[in-house]
Amino acid sequence: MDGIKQEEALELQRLLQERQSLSIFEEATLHYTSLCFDKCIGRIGTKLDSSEQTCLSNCVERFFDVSESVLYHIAGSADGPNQGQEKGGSFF
Amino acid sequence: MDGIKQEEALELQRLLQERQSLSIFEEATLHYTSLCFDKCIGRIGTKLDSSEQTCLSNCVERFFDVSESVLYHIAGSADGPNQGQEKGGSFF
Amino acid sequence: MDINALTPYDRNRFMAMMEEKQVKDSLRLYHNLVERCFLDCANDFTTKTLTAKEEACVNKCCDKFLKYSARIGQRFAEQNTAMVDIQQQLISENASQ
Amino acid sequence: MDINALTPYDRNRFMAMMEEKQVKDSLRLYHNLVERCFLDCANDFTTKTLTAKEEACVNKCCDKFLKYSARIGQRFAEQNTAMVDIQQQLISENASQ
Amino acid sequence: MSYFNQQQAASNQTFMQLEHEMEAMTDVFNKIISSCHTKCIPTKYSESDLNKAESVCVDRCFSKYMIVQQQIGSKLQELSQNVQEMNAEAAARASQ
Amino acid sequence: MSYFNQQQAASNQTFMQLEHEMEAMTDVFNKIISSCHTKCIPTKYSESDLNKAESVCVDRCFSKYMIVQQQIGSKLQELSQNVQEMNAEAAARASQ
Repeated sequence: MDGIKQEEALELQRLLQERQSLSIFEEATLHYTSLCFDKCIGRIGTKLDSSEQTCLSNCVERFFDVSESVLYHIAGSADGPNQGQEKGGSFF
Repeated sequence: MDGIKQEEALELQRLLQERQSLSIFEEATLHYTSLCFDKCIGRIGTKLDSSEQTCLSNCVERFFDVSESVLYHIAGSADGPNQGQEKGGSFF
Repeated sequence: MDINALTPYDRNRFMAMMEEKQVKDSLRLYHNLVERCFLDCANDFTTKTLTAKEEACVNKCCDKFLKYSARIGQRFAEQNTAMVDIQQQLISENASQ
Repeated sequence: MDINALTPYDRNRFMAMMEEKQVKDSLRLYHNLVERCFLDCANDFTTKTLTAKEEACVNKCCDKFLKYSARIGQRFAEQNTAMVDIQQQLISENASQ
Repeated sequence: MSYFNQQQAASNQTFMQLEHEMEAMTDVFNKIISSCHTKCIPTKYSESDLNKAESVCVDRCFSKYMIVQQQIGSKLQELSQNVQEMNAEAAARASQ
Repeated sequence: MSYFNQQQAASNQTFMQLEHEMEAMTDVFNKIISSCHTKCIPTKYSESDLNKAESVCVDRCFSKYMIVQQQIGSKLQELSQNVQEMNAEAAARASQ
């Protein structure tokens, strides 16, 4: 590519990386916001009461706890519920 | 592209078109199946009873009726609820 | 973000992006409306067309959703004044050309 | 669809596609499980970790979903014997090489 | 590039059909998983296994979904044929 | 190609930031539309307009969503900083 100097190329790379990681953080914020909002807030009252606040401040970490728990559980039963699935096979 | 004769190119084009239209039909079948299944069938009983059957046979056409109704309604109120949206503008 | 940094070329790109966005948003709105009002209003299924009651429901469903959507849009614009200002500036500059 | 029409090159493509599919399916299963079991089981939010009751719920939720999913898979395979036969044939031919 | 000789073309076509079929089947599978879970599996999770009622429900739900899929497919085909017939009639009238 | 001169590079960067921002805002907007409709708009549709209770609900729902978004963003940042600190400590220990 004509006209692109070394420093410009490095700058571009840095910007792309920055944009990528911002994007992942934004994706996560978007996803957990809607998840925790739907989970923690029932009836829309005047303000966020203390139980809603508690729920919200613990929501993300409890989600990670569940993720970890599920992963551990699936990994443990890798031979069980996947009967019929041979290497490369599917059989749904 | 070397080696592609006229007839092969036409055959390829025909196949692509075929695959495209099959795909649209399949997409529609997939979408309306899940929509009508969720809509028409509540409790899972022994077999599909007559009210469920009636619902299913009319489901797709009622969906088209609603689509038409909504379209007509939106087109009619094009000046109303989009206040603030100028040409090319958004303001959400 | 300095808007004045935008070249005329990129200003046009922005306007084109906004128009494309409006088209996409309208399509999405339409599909959401149809699915929602179908699920909420179509309950009879014994007749060859929608009943008068169902038609009325669909109309109210549409109106309500559009007004609801517009209200959220207003609150959203109030929250995001920076972006709204940018949009307004670029649109008026485009119009005066 | 004549499976014997597949060249060795395309057989490999098929195997690669199946493996990729399995990876995607596993990821999707994982994400579905986490979201579902979170929504259904995590209700306390007053403690710093999941309570014992919630942990037990998550375990049962996982087991149940996996067994449910396997059952649907069985019924599905019974319905789609043609595709299952194709998969089995290609896999065993691949294994015997 | 001699890619498009007869044998390779036939092989490629078969591959693409398989790929397409697999994709379509995956979509249907996932829709069924979603719909039948709502209708058959209660969310209180008292035990790890599917009990008898749940198993029966799942099997029935699956069959019904397949029946519905076939009916919807037929209905869509019928409706699109009607549209084609109407278009053909309109074209015939227009050319008179 | 002299595309990457200073002015055009700055302009392009601004454009991409705007595009990114618009996309993010659209995503948030659509999530709010979905969540707040469930919580505020009953499905029996007795009238065309939003009544007072629904309007109040919608406004409150919107503010709450914004508050939740901010809290979640802070929490994720805090958690990722913790991970970074742990990694730095582990690296420091490993290099001793």
